[in-house]
Amino acid sequence: MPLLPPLTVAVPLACAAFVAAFGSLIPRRAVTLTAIAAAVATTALQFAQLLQSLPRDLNHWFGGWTPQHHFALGILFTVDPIDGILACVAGVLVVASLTFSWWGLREVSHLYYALMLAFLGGMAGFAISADLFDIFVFFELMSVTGYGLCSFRQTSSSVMQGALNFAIINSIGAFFILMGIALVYGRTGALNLAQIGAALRGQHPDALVVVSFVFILVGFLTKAGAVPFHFWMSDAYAVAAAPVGALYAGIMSDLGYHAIARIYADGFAGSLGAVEPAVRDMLVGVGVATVVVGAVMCFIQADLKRQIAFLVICHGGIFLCGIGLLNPAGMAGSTLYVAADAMIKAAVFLTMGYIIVSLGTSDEFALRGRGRRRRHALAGVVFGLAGLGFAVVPGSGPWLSASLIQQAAVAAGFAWLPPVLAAGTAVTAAAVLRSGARIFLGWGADHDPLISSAQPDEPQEGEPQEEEGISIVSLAPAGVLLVAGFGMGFAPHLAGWATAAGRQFLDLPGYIHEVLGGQYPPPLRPGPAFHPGAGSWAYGAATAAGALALAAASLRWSASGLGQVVARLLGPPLRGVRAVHSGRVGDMATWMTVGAVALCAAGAIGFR
Amino acid sequence: MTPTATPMSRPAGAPASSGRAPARPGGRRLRVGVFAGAAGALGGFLLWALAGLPSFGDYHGTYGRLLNQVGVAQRHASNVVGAIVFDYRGFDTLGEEFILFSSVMGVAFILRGNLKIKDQAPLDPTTNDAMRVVGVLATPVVVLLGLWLAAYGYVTPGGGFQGGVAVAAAGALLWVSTTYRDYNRLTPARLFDAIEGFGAASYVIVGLVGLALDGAFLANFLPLGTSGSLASAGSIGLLNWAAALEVAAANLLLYREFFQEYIQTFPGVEKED
Amino acid sequence: MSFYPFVVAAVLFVAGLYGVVTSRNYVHLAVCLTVMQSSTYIVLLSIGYVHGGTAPIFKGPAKAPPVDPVVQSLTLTDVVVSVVVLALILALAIQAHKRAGTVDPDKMTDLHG
Amino acid sequence: MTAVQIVAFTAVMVLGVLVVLCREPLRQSLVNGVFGLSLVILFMVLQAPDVALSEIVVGTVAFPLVLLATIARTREKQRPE
Repeated sequence: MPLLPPLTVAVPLACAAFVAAFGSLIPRRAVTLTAIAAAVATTALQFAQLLQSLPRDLNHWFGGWTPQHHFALGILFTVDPIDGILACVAGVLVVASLTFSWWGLREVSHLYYALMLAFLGGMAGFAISADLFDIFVFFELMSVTGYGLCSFRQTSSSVMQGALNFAIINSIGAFFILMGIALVYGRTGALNLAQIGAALRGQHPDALVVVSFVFILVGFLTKAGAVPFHFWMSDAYAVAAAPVGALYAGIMSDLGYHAIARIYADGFAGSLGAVEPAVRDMLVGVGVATVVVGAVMCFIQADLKRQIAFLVICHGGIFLCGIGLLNPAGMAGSTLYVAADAMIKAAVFLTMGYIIVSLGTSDEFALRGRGRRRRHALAGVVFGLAGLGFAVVPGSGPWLSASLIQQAAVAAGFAWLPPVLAAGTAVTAAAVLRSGARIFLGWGADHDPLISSAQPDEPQEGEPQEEEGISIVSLAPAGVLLVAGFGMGFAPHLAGWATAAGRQFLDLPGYIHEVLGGQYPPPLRPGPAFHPGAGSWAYGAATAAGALALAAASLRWSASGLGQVVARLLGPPLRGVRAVHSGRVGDMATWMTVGAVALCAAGAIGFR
Repeated sequence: MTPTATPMSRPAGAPASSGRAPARPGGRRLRVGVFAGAAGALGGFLLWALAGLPSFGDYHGTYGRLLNQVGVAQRHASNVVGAIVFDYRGFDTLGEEFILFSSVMGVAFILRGNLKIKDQAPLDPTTNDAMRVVGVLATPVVVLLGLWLAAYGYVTPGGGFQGGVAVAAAGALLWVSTTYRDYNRLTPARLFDAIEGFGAASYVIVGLVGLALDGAFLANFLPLGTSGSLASAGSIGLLNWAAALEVAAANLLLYREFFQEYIQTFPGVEKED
Repeated sequence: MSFYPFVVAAVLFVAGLYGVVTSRNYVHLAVCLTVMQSSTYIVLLSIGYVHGGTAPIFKGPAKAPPVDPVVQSLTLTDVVVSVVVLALILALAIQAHKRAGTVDPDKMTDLHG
Repeated sequence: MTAVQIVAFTAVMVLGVLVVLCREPLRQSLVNGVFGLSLVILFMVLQAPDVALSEIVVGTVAFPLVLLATIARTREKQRPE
């Protein structure tokens, strides 16, 4: 049996226990180094595991309980290249965040490091678990560490409000998942995904199958921040400290989408595979709604962290569309997009941490022109390049993966989808480019009627405020992440591998044979290297041009007469969208209920 | 504390300074109305799905039936639930231990302040000597009860979790019945941090030993013994005690944090901010 | 009548959610979450129950069919999760009270839009 | 279903709804204690002694301690400032 999968969880968790036990007795620097070393070791194990999983899946049965009489008695970890990539991303981001913390969080308790390592362990297990209840356990581990990490440096009531909303809404999501698991267990008498898939195979999707799938979907969509389950997210991200926010934005949310893909492909597809077009419509529908709401809300935020929070929501919608297309290219594109985008999102979040510590606020208007000093030039470069990366500029990692999704959409008969996704991408990128230009170049006005400003007297929550400032070296992790995110665009073979892996990921009968019968498919061979065609170049160029044009227009229009007209036209609907995001937990829970009912109804009509 | 001013001075409930979100007077009623409609539909869908389950009492799921058949023979643990918790699905329990562990870290992270309560003199609300005597005498009984619950987890109902919480309860009982002033001395946070970390880590280490010796994480590596006795069930015993240790320390630390908050409501105690 | 346990679970699920939506106090809200969670215990254990069954503890000769042990192990984890969630939300509520002077979710309006 | 089971399920349903409807935290924590007890009885009736034990220790120790401390702490009036 492969040894690496359990180690990628055991190492960070054991180190978290060690840090918690002895962290108060040893110097803080030593604690930080221990944590970084543990995260680096975990990441190395994850890369080794990814390489090992390329030819064929790694299956580790805990306790040695391999299936008896074709029945799974124990818990299974399955690593295929798709999961492997996501696990690696989690590891890399934790290393980057902890490295940033060396400079950025000098006064933090050792508990922070214990929680970060437990968070890593949670994400590592969540990405590769193949047992429905075990996925829930790691979901909870990830969430519980997240609630704790969200709320340190409690300087104001809004931090507590954001953390409370996060904890409450995610807990409700967890109960939905649990109810779905109970329903499925009652029907199939199994918890292993392949076993569930085998038991559901050929069953007509009845009320139980549909509702249990939707309940599980609701829980993971809540974690992932899909509309209308996303309301908690901007609050939690707005109050999280930069290194923690980098992890939330970079990978935690997107792991929720991955869990949906896995639970559908390895389990529910047994029954719902018969109505695949309806499932596709549902997932893509939620994805498109998420892209639209996320893009609009992103553009009208002046607070950098809230901007990125809605950017994460919008891009999450794109990933959901890629997964929801249910074909290999969509799966591959979505996974690579998550990886490349994660690097860039985390880079931006860490750079924001640097800006906030240096300049004391994260409000775009308050910061106007204050980044023009020479020592902030590097931060400006990172910010600008990240904006171009978000705009899928040709040659970048996001561009390659967006091209795959574009191809997948056309193949699935969703030719209208790529323009929608491109528009969402362009709007979010424009927001980042606009605020970057305002902060580091001093362009544009210091107010804009369309864009909501953070309260001027509000101090920066959740951020360390160190009087001696912060070393420029702290930007190094962000720079490395940015290079990695862009570099993924120069590996066309990666796309070929990922597409082949995506095909295997979606092959339920093959997976059932492999898990319950021990018969592995022939070793995975990479598909042909993916060379983006003229369409992809046009897609990337158009999106990037659109983003730059929109950013420029946004910086200019508040001064012009045309801007007044635009503001008057768009003002009322935007105020409406904004008012819906009331930040009240009762409203959020109501939206969740409405969303769950809508999905149940859609499933009841579409899947039967 | 950060050098910047915090907005605590804002009166409770006052709208945010920019006034961007004026309180909608009808907002709450609208919310409840929308929720009532949606919740009715949600309950309907849920009942519709639940109707697809085998009717109450007629369940024959494979997983549970199989484990009931083979559990005792394979694991020599007469309590099959114990065998599932610590072996067949022992990895879930590892996750569960770390959920508890992380929540204690999280609560401490949120609440742990710099205030030294022991330097102050909170008044003890328990002034009745008889009550104190009863409390002190009951403590060892509760500890024994907890240890007994933990020890026989794989033979009879109970186990590391239940026993651990009971042992922690004894600690809380001791604080309440003696004196709040001494709680710091009775449960030094550092010692209990170490015990908690040790318990959590030893669960992982038992798993790693299984990986090293038998090639599977959490694989059994001890002789199985006779089922129904304490010397049975192999490594389940070790995992059980690791869990008990972790749970007891974690709960004590949890109570300790909340006690500290409670003490601040006493007269004569300076509050931390 | 054999559907009754599931009705109880559905009622508690929706009732807990109702409590969360209408709550005026984070402490009350946290307890409502545990009520909502207890509906999952009830579904799990009701699924695994067998008419006339005994607990899955095998000492001496078996008399009656045992009930499903797996759901019991899942419920055990579930119970631990409920403690953890309650403790974390209450800790956050205490801090919220210190910072904002209120524990009413509808009165904390710093974050919106 | 036996009569005992019906009574146990009904008690859990009624008490659970009461917990939600009880808006005053201190009174709610008392009702919640009774609700926990009804769950313990239900678990015994459903032949789940392990879960019942878990619910006993949680319902009699962990929940009340944490809840009462929080209620005491959040009841205080707002600090004058």
